[in-house]
Amino acid sequence: MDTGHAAWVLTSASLVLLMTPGLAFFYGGMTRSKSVLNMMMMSFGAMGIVTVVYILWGWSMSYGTDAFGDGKAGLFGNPFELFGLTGIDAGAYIGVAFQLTFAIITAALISGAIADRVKFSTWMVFVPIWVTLSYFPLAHMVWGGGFLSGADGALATWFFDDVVPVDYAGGTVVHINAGMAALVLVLVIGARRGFGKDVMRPHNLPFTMLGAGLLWFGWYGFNVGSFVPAATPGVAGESGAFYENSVQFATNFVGETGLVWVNTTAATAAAMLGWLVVEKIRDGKGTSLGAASGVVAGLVAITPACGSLSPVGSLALGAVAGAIAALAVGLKYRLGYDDSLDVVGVHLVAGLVGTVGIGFLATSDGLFYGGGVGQLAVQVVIALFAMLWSGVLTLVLALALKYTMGWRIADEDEVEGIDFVEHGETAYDFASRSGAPRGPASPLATSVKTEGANA
Amino acid sequence: MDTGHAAWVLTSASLVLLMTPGLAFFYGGMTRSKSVLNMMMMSFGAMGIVTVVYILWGWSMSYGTDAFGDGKAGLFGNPFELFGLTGIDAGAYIGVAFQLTFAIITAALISGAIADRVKFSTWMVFVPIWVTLSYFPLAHMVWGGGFLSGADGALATWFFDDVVPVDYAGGTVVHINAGMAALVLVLVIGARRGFGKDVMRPHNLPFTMLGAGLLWFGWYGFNVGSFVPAATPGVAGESGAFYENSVQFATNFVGETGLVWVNTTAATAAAMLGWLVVEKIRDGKGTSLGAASGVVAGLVAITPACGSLSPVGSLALGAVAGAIAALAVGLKYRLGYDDSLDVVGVHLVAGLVGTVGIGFLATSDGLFYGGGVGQLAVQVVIALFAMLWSGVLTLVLALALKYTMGWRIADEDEVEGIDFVEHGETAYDFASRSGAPRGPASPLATSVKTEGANA
Amino acid sequence: MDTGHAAWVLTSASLVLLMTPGLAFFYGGMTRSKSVLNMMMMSFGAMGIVTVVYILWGWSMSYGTDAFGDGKAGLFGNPFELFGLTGIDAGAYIGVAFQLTFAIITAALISGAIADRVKFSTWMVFVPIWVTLSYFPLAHMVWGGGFLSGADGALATWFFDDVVPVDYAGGTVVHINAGMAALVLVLVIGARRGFGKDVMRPHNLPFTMLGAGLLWFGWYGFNVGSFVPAATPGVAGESGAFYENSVQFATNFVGETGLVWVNTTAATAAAMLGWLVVEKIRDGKGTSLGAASGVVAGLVAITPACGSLSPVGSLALGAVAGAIAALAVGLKYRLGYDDSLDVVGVHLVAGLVGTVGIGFLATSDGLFYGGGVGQLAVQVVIALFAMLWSGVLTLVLALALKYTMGWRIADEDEVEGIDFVEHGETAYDFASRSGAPRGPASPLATSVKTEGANA
Amino acid sequence: MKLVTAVIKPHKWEEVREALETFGVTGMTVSEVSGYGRQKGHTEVYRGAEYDVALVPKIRIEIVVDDADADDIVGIIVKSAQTGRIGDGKVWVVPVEAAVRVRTGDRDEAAL
Amino acid sequence: MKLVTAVIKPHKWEEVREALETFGVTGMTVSEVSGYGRQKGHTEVYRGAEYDVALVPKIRIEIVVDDADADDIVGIIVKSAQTGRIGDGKVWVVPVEAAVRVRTGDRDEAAL
Amino acid sequence: MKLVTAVIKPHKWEEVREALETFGVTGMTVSEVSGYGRQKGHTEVYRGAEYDVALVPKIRIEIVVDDADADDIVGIIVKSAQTGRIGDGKVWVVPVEAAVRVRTGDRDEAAL
Ligand SMILES: Nc1ncnc2c1ncn2[C@@H]1O[C@H](COP(=O)(O)OP(=O)(O)O)[C@@H](O)[C@H]1O
Ligand SMILES: Nc1ncnc2c1ncn2[C@@H]1O[C@H](COP(=O)(O)OP(=O)(O)O)[C@@H](O)[C@H]1O
Ligand SMILES: Nc1ncnc2c1ncn2[C@@H]1O[C@H](COP(=O)(O)OP(=O)(O)O)[C@@H](O)[C@H]1O
Repeated sequence: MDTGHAAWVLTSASLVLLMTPGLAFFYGGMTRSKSVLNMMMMSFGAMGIVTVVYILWGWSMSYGTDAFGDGKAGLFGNPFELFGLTGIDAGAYIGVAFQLTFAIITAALISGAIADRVKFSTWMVFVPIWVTLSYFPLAHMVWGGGFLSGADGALATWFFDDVVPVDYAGGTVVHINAGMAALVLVLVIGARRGFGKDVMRPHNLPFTMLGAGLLWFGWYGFNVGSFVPAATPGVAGESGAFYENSVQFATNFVGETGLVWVNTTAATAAAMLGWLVVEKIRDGKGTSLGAASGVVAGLVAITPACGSLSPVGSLALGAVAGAIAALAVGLKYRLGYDDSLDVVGVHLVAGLVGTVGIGFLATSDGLFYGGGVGQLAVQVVIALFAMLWSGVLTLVLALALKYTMGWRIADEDEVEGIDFVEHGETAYDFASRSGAPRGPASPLATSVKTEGANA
Repeated sequence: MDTGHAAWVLTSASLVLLMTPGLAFFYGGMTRSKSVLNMMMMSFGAMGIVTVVYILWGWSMSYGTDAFGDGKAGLFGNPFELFGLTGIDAGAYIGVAFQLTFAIITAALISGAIADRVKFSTWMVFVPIWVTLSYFPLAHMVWGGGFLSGADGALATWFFDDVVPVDYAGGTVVHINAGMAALVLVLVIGARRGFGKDVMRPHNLPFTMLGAGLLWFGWYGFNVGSFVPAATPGVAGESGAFYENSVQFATNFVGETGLVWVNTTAATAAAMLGWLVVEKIRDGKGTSLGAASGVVAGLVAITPACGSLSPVGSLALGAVAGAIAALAVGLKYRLGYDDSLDVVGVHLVAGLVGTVGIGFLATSDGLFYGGGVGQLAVQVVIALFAMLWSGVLTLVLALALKYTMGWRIADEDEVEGIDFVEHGETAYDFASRSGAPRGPASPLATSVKTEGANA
Repeated sequence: MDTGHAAWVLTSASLVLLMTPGLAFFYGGMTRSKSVLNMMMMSFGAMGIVTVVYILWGWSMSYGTDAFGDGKAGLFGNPFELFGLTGIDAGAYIGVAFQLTFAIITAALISGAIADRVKFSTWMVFVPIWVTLSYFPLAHMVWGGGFLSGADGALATWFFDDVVPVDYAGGTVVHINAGMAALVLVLVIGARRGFGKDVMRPHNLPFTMLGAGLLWFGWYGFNVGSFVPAATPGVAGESGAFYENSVQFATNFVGETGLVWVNTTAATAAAMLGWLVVEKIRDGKGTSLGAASGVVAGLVAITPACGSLSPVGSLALGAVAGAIAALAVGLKYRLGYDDSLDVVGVHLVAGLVGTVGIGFLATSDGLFYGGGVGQLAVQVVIALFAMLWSGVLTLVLALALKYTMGWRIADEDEVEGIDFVEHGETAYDFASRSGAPRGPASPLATSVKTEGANA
Repeated sequence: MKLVTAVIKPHKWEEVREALETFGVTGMTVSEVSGYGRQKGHTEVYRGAEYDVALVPKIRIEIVVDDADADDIVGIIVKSAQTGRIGDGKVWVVPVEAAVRVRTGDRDEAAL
Repeated sequence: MKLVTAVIKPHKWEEVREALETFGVTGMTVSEVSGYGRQKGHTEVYRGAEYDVALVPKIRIEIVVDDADADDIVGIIVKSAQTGRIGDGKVWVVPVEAAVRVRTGDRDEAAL
Repeated sequence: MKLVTAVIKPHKWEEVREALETFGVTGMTVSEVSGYGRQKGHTEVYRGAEYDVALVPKIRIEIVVDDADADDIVGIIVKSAQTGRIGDGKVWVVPVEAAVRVRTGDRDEAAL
């Protein structure tokens, strides 16, 4: 692997890792102040537990040889082959680094849909099983030369043997997957107490803006870091193969990464504006929550498409994704399901827009660029398959947990606030009020006991 | 382009992109709590709209061939030549990525001067026109081989044909430009209701510290990312030309980027201390707002100079810039103009200190290093020209908008708070007060209606 | 130096620089709202003053030739040799960049132990002297080919001439050093007024989570950036030597950095879970403060070990470090010393776990991997020596300052709040309360005077 | 006139407001307060240190009313704020000698 | 003595304070409260969901005064707090049986 | 019954609470308020602009008590809240005509 490329992958892995704390703020700012810590803990918890399982069997299931069959175009890799990363090529560690961050954030994305009401313990059991059942297999199918890749025998080849499905950085594996899982969990777990009646407005919108900013920043690692030297299928560095730092490689690297960076930015900017325009027309005002949401919708939509579009095409895709997502988030009130922080409305919807949009806007063979319907059809097929896979497995798992550990905290605890009930904490203590600067320790809490510490 | 260099430019572009959300927090923390969202939206809005125009005609105006004349040392490039980035060399995308982030933050910098009182719609119209009239031309003149570059026929050559004006990363193009525009807008738009009478103190200083931290971090991309292989004039990668990864290139790259990184840090640290010392002497206490402001003043001052000074010279430049800016921000009360968050006092003043300081401190030909007055004179000339250009064009645009859309929101709306009036939101809802942890949804907001969603 | 490697070092230096603002939030969120600005200023102040002294004599003392003796395996470098970085090889600047960020954060780490009660002026005097007496020498001894390195004549060689002490990224130099200094300061300075009686709970836990997230992100620069081409001892790029971008170098670079990245993540995740499990068992609930603390404990523990362990070994080390630190932080109440934000419990304890843990878990010669006790013994020896060095010098300095400038602010000022007393500021002004959105400027502060500005 | 002051549980605020509106109360002044009483606050744990929170959040309502309405209004509040669990709060009545509407200067009954 | 309680618009606080100071009121206790009355709160929109904010922020001032001064003080507050627009607030007066200055233990008039 | 209202320094809250508890006061309502009086607020400086903060934070305690206990309770508060320095605060007593416990509907003495 070229050292310049390696430096960028190391940077990218770190950027994607930062996205999950960023998500914790994007989501945390939208909850009520009594739930913000729990919301953030769902993200941090995912960082902890997914890392462990990814190292143990996640990499193996994603990029190991197929568990069954002739080892080609399968559903998932053999979890035991590279268990604990033992015996992998040293050159592959950098691929593990990059890929495990994707698994973390995909799981964390789901949490926004079930804010304020879920037992932390159940979440911490759900996450490792879910990534094992739904994420690792889809990663294998799409990026590990599996069933949704371009390998022969793969789904796409059943229809058009010459069309390769495109998912540059995770429209199906990450966003459709997480969005679908979110939808299923909402239906299984049910709405927050008081949903549609009580006011549940964001308690700290600057935090949501901060989260949006960190997500945007980290997303460059997500998309641009997904560059794969044409020479190898699969993920960058996976094979640890080495590329001569030839003029040729450098030119490909510079050209493709530059384009992906610009496209990612173009779609994000356009989606932000798209969302704000819809709000301006519908509600009379463009909101900061709308801008932050539009940013994320744009990033989601461009994720699968960032390598296939032109900058102007990316502007178009983003604008459409932002506008559609802005309309989609309203639906939950009509349909009466409590996708608390709009994971479905943003990630599933924009993920579909992006994945399918490639069929229209791909400069190589998109419908609008004189390509046939082949690419479009293939994109629709993999999107549907991803929804099906994620939906079914999440449903099974969600029901299993519902009837064993149970998902919901008690109603009165939900009113009291999940932060205290599940974590024994309160997010804020602004000792004395605004404008009264000589803040004493808040007089409203008393008598510290430290037996706890001695236990 | 060398892949190591490319990896750093990709990182740098992402870092500079992060600076604008960082700025949103630096500024947002300084506003009153009823204005923080609007302040942040001015930054996020710039990220949206500038990205779109930059892709459409910004790059073409900045780095295309001159619109008029013999195509040498002109005022701006032909906006239609590379409209929509069509037909640019693939190797140039990475340059587009890096440069568009500069255009975004330059526009966003202005917003701090007119906090709390401007119609969001007017701002969103001002920004794209302003970058077109003032930013793209100055970028072309300084970095695009235009009128303020070292090209023959350029302004500098009228005086000293052997002296090349120096603006490593944007002292003139970014800071003097934004600072001057801020000054003009303040004069045209007028002061906040209650300026100089009501208390308008920062509502969230930790946010301002966060912003300063993110700006400092991102600024490494801004300055160190501006490295240009000696071989080519213009911006890194602009031409997409490829550099052999020779010992020679590597040595230049490592040596120059290392020095620029150290100089940037040296000036920033010294400016922070310089500002704190002034406060300690004048007010008896060094403040956190002063530290954050000093950080930015130092970063601004070193921006044009980071490639020309020694680390010790950078310490000197920073200390001076921090101290002068600390004194400058007080002037607005004397002069009675409401540069709300001191954009003029920090960016224009420190931008001048840095641009002119090169004439004294440049190790190659600075006055203090035995160089003649040539460099000094040239630096003064380009600084003045940049002020003139920005001042005049901003004035025309500001007045045009004043008499068409209008800039100000209604006085009573300013009292009520621009966040609600312009965006229909409130930044915070700390449900129940500090120290009373069992926060219910705030009892002070009631009855959610969702027709809105169904519209 | 290879350009890919250089790009990564530039990124890493910037990441580590960001860690200190991250620390400001990690600590700032844990203080009471009347102390948050002072806490952050202790970090920002360190960024300012340490940068200045590092450029003047820090680099020279760390990587210059030994001040005394035969220039081998000494205690510290000659401060005047490279004073002001004059006459250093251009290729060395990038090493200065990376290393100075380590000096900054080490000093800043200490501040958490003495929160809420220390004169800012005394802190600003303590920091530059402390880094000069304790940090630069230890950096020289461990990384500068000094007394704790593998050089002949070094301490380790007195016992086992074939065993090289291991401290990949700063277990001894940074964490044991800072943790020990914190312990000494706490004993010299004494507890906060009301310690163990008044409630001193975190005022803004989301800030602490933000800090943990930024620290985790920045730590990739800290650990992975510490990669040193086998060819040279000492810090990457220090010598400015150039490495052919050979297949060999690239393979080493990709393999080692990839492993270090994965190990860092593995230990951090496991430590977070380890801490949460201890809390769950002891207190019945896993807290967000615990998760954030576990993250830091894991990062600290893996710092010296990240290059020597396997990913699975890193999971083990992290889990142990997290659990032990979780138990250690309770001790202060038993022992009755006010290590306010648990710098000792986290950095000293986890730093020891990591440094000594290498002796057990190093895949090359750890006890559990069939190696002898040699490595273990050497690790214990360097850890003890670092504690001794830091402890003694910090004690002398702390006492000197106690009887000259004095450390403590007045008791009543401590009650009133150090932010106002030392900085003349208040962190927050949430104008009107939650749920009452039409926030006017807080009515509780009045009549702005601006003479100050005219002074 | 009388000043009726009620201290209730925060999540009952909505019901109380509606009940009072129905009865015809057109105005009141509300604040967030902390209550100390039989209902105990909870315990939090930070890095192993336990903190007892002695107070619980309450909503405080002040209404200036005609003498005639005082009893009814007290009754309505008690009814609508009741959960039957400890901590439901208190209502008390204090005599008012004068009341003025700032906007108009109207006094007493006319001020309400 | 009397307890004068006033609920006013936040941005009038400064004027009221100055007017009272001029009159010679040396002390008062102030708090931020929420008002419910003819003046309606506004509506916010979050992702298309509209929320009515029923209450509006007010400042509550409490002053214990000599019987003699009560009427003047009420008058001063009404005058200085008036904007003529809905929501200007109320002032009411309650009898006080005793007052003590904590620092000295001085009682009643001497306590003010 | 009487309503005893006390405005004290925040850091004395703990002592006052304990003293009242010892005496047998089982309930009270507490709020964070701002005080204006002889004790002056401090001055802050932001980028060279000085701001006088006119008010200082105080804790406001309300206790409805039996007529009999009123004086003792006032005395206890004064004693436990006293520092002797300016700004210690005030205590005042107002007559209460009725009190009800929301949970049970118990009236007057029984409500406390
Ligand atoms: N004597 C009192 N004076 C003023 N407020 C009181 C008094 N006693 C109780 N309260 C308020 O009433 C609330 C409920 O009282 P509590 O004793 O907890 O339950 P209950 O009223 O159901 O017995 C307390 O939180 C406090 O705010
Ligand atoms: N009956 C009442 N008791 C106590 N406070 C009241 C009462 N009526 C109104 N208020 C207070 O006075 C404020 C202004 O009253 P409102 O009816 O809105 O306007 P106006 O007094 O101008 O008619 C309200 O926000 C509320 O805080
Ligand atoms: N006339 C008053 N009515 C109501 N509260 C008052 C009055 N005078 C003072 N206070 C309250 O008492 C507090 C202390 O009063 P102050 O004059 O500062 O000190 P002292 O009571 O020791 O003379 C003030 O901050 C204010 O909250």
